Amino acid sequence: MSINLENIQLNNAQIAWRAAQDIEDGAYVNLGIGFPEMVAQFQPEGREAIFHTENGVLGFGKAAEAGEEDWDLINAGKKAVTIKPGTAFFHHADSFAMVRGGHLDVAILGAFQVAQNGDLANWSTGRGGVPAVGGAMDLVHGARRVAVITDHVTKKGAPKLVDACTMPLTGVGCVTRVYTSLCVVDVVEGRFVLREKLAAISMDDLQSVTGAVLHVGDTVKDLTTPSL
Amino acid sequence: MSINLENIQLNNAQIAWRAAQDIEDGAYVNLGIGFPEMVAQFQPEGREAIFHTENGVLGFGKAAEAGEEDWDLINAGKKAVTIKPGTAFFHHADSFAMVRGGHLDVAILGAFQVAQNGDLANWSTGRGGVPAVGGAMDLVHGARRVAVITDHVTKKGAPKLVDACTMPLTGVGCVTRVYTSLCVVDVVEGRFVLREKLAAISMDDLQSVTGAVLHVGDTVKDLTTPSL
Amino acid sequence: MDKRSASVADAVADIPDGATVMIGGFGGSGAPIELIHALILAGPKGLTVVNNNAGNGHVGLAALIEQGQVDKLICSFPRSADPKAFTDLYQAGGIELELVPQGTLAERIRAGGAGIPAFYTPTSYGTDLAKGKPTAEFDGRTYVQERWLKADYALIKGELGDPMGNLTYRMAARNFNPVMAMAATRTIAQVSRFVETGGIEPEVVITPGIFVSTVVEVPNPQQEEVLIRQKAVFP
Amino acid sequence: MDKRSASVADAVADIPDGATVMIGGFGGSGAPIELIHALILAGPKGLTVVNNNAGNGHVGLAALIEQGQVDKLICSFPRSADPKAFTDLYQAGGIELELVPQGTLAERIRAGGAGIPAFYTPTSYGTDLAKGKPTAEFDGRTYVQERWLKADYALIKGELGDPMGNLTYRMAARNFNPVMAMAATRTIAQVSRFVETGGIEPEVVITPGIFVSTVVEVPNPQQEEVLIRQKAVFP
Repeated sequence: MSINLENIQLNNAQIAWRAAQDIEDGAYVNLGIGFPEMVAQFQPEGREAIFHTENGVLGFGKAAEAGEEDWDLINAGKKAVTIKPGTAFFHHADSFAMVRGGHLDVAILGAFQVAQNGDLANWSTGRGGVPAVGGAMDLVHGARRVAVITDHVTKKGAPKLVDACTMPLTGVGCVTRVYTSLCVVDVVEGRFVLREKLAAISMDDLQSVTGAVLHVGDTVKDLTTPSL
Repeated sequence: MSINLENIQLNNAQIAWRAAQDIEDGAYVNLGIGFPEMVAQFQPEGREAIFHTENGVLGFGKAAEAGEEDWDLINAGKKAVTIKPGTAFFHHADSFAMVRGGHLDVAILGAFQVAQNGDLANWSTGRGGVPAVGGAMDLVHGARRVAVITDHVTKKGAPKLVDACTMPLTGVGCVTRVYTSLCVVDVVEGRFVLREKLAAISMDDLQSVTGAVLHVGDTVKDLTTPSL
Repeated sequence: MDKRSASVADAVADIPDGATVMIGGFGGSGAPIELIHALILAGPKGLTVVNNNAGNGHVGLAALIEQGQVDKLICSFPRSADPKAFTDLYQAGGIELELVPQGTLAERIRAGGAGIPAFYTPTSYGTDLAKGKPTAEFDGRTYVQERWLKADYALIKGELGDPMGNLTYRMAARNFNPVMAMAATRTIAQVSRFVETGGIEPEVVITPGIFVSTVVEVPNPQQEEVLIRQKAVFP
Repeated sequence: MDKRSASVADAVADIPDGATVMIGGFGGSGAPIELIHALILAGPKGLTVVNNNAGNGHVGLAALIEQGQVDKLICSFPRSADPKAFTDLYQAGGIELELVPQGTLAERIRAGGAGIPAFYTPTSYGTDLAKGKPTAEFDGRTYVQERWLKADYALIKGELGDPMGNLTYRMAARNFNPVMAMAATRTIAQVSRFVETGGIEPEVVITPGIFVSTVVEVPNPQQEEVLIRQKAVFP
């Protein structure tokens, strides 16, 4: 790799911010545990998203303050949350009926790898240890839009956008959009189509850190975010 | 038929009374619409049965008094009922989860025909008109005991306990006990086993109005009921 | 977020010819009479209707059928005190009937809402209603495969409704309403009373708002059973 | 009818070696800690446990595993802050793991309770977790066939319980508890407060008593999450 991404790439907060800009007013949204939870912090002013969590809460509020936690009121990441007017509780089968039944507008997940046909690998490194899947395999078939937020390459510099996943799959052909630390890419008919990229990186350099062909859409916008 | 059943056979109230005697304390019970609903009137003193109705009520009380009906609180026969302490409401899918999931102890249904292997025909005469099935096909696979209450023969004198049903089936091999106007019969391994009969009818006469062989169990008790 | 609609007429205005419409209720209990009557006035034709019954008298679903708006009915029990509207049309070959056991109907609707394309049930095995359906054996017993049921619209009746679409139901009027809300692309709920967001305790919500598109307030709703006893005719 | 039991010890006393036991909760939320601890003291071995997780720290399910009472775990997410009890045993080959996607786990349990022996789901299609499972195509999309999941016992945690076994739950502590109540031959519920029959409004009942065998009152129940932060160890 000839370029130093460190100096130009977005940080996690900026990736999350960018993903949050696409969540429309009134959307029902599930954020995967860990990094994707950060998206909730960047909900644009004047838009209301209703957040769903697998363990049976719809329309929950902010994270609970330290010392104020009620451990009967947690999200799928086992973090204490709060209720707000309009919150509803329901059991696990009803919760995944919402997911599997296609009632969510957006799910935002992390990824180890995303393939150009929309295959996602995000649950198992395939390297042994104790496997754990949680709700990831359900979520990828649940929402109308399944978005991924991720660094563009691994810590070792390997591309996370690939021709075909080499790690164990979470779902087949499920991802519709990827927000990386360098660009925004849609999955369209088995191809990655570039929608936005940082101005600081050239097309050639971006392609060089991507494991599959990046097709160029009608226009490629500059990917811009605030400093976060 | 050499005998006149009119003079000896039980009336509907007496058949219902007899069926009610077998409902154990604490049993969850579904009574089919029409004649079987009468069983609830004869619940033995000191025993509590919890009645289920397909449209989403468990533990309902007596029929509503005329003029006091609330038509949002009905049973599967569309008759107004009442609540009592401990009543629960739930939706139709949960209601049939109770049925199909084997959570009921007893279902009591009417019949056109019952075959010696436990096949039941009670939903369609097969003669055209508008077909209607309701919850009968679910109930016959739902309860641990599926009992039938019925006149022993049709109005025209044809046996209702038969070798094999000739009318459209409601369920296969589902009936466990039949209470008729003349006797009580269990279905055991593809055979009718007689448990009780009216003292006023001989074995031969009973067999002559029955369309399948009545096997005699260890003992055949007298079928006795109060005057009702 | 505000899913409230000003009138039942507005709420049903975009239901097109040929739509599949689930209608909640069991007999008159939980039947959204005002929404059905608004649908009659709106006038779409060629509807497929999913309901447990086939209507009664000359109001509600019976009236919708009587107006010739329904091409096909999917139900478990098309019998009632006065099912004349349906029976006459059915016997004249003017309406298609898909008869489904009641528990299978409820489960097919729930499956539609829950993203389960097919399931196996013991119900109807060995009967005429299982003809042509795949069967499979599990643990030595044979079961019938049934498909999910979905709709373009659901018309349902709740008790309380808030702007987010959270709903409660009154007593046994709950019946098919919550599962139909899950299975339709657009669910339109009439409620007896609007409450503000937060006016329904989170533990008491029966239908979370995610399943509801539109809520319209109909205070003191009519009861089909009462209308029928009054020999009411609509329109 | 009175399903109340005097103590958690009495409530779990007849659970035998080799039983399949569903345990409610999602992490510490809704986990019936006192019932699990009573089960540890009762001592049955060779259990198959169904839970979303594999326990955390040295209390509750983690302690049950640590005591060597669990031969097999059916769960979706055997990871936690401190999953040492399970991880050590698993890596030593001392416990069997059946990993199930969370929504499939919930649906399999509900299917067990609802008498649905098998169903199709899009979840896990094309992944390692679908290996060996039948698939079928519906409307041009391929789905995986999953089987129901039942248990001999369910240990669950409610908020209010009445003598008939009607239950409510507290906030997100509901999670797997109501579906597990449906899927077990015997369901044992600890509740934070007994109320008299009729003390729960019929519309507010979440688990109707038909799904519950035994109710035991545990006022001020312990919270697994709090115990773990206190580094509690049981027994």
